[in-house]
Amino acid sequence: MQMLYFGWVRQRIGVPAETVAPPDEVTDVDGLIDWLSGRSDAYAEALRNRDTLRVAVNQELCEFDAPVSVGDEVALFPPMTGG
Amino acid sequence: MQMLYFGWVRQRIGVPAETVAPPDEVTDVDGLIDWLSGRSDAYAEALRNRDTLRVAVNQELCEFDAPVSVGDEVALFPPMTGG
Amino acid sequence: MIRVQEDDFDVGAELERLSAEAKGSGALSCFVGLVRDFSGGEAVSAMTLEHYPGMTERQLGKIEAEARERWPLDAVLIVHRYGRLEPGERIVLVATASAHRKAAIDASSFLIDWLKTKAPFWKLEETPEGDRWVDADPEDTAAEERWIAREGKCGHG
Amino acid sequence: MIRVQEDDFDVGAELERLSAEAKGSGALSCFVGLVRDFSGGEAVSAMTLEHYPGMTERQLGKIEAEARERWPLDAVLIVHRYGRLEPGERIVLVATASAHRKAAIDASSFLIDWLKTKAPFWKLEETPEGDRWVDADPEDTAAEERWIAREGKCGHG
Repeated sequence: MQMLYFGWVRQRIGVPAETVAPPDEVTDVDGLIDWLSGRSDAYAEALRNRDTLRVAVNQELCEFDAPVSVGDEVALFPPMTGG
Repeated sequence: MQMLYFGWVRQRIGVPAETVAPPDEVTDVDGLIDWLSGRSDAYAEALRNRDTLRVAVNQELCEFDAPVSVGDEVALFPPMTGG
Repeated sequence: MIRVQEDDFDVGAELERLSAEAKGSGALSCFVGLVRDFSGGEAVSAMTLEHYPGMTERQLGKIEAEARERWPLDAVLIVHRYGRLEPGERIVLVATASAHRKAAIDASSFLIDWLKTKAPFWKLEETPEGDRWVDADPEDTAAEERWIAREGKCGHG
Repeated sequence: MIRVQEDDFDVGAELERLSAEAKGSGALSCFVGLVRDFSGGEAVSAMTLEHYPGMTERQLGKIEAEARERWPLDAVLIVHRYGRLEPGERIVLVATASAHRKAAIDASSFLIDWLKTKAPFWKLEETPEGDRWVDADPEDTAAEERWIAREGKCGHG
């Protein structure tokens, strides 16, 4: 699974992108975030507050209950500030 | 008194500007239009319908009851179509 | 700033000047009106704009002042052409600069609406059926009235 | 048309192309967003825009499509920059062409509002107090919600 991070999420996690292989129990974004948060304090800190997190799966915005699977591109980032 | 005409008012009257000397009884725009309308069929035709006429006295838009006097610049024209 | 001229204008250069004048503004909004090649179902080959020199400048100045009173603008520009113009040619430019994007956009929308009914221009169109004067559009008067109703209520928008 | 680029753009040339593409349109509306030298009470010496390549183009394409569905537009342009920009530099251009001035103006207002909350960009400001991320503005979300509420009701406006 290809992870991408932007904005302060990227900054706190420390890398802009990485390939991860979550266990089979991880089937949605919520589960993915929980699993990532267990990896280190940096992840836990970056992903703690879901109110300020946004998610895209395969470049489409989605909710935390969206399914994820091997081969997906999942991006986590703060609310967008375009324009 | 300096008269100016624009748009189809100018076209119907046939001149863009003229100096006129109305009699003393003419004290407002209404009276002025009545007096001008008596000069010829072209004036009468051009000034017949006050709903489609607009007036400026000394380059300020005003109503038909606005006073006019010697030395004023009075313009008669159709509704404006700027922009 | 207002300008009434027969010559064309360069939109990019005008906006460049506007943003130089309004250093620190985050938002520029602009509107350009062009001669259409069709109007009321008929082909238009040219349009001649007649105006009232002197009064035009006064009216544009008042329209600018009204916009500055209603919104926090760092710069305002109105350029209006007169004379004979062909389809595709620029007629008018309004542009505003503000720290706030909504103020800039609302103000330029206001400016073009008010020009329609308050700037002493008259338009003669050349069509295959002959020349004809463009009538005032009741929708323009309705737009003007909406702005009058909003007066004092718009604040920094 | 949409473009995402690091380089600056020439507003005059972009509008020229837009009006050439939209022959016969009577109205061009445009908005330019610039880097401000002040934000939240602090001097800003530069801003770096980070974006999500791929998704950005998709989102801008959807925003353009939504505008075209809501208004009768002859042409639409969105140009958005990324990278490090200094105060006064252009960040974004939206421009629309239509036969109707209200459609052109409302659509460009819509485009810039929707970019604020739907385009995957993040802004890092450099200030004397250090770098800081620009937070999403609740007013931008409110503006987005107003457009959602208007959906289907705006017609030719």
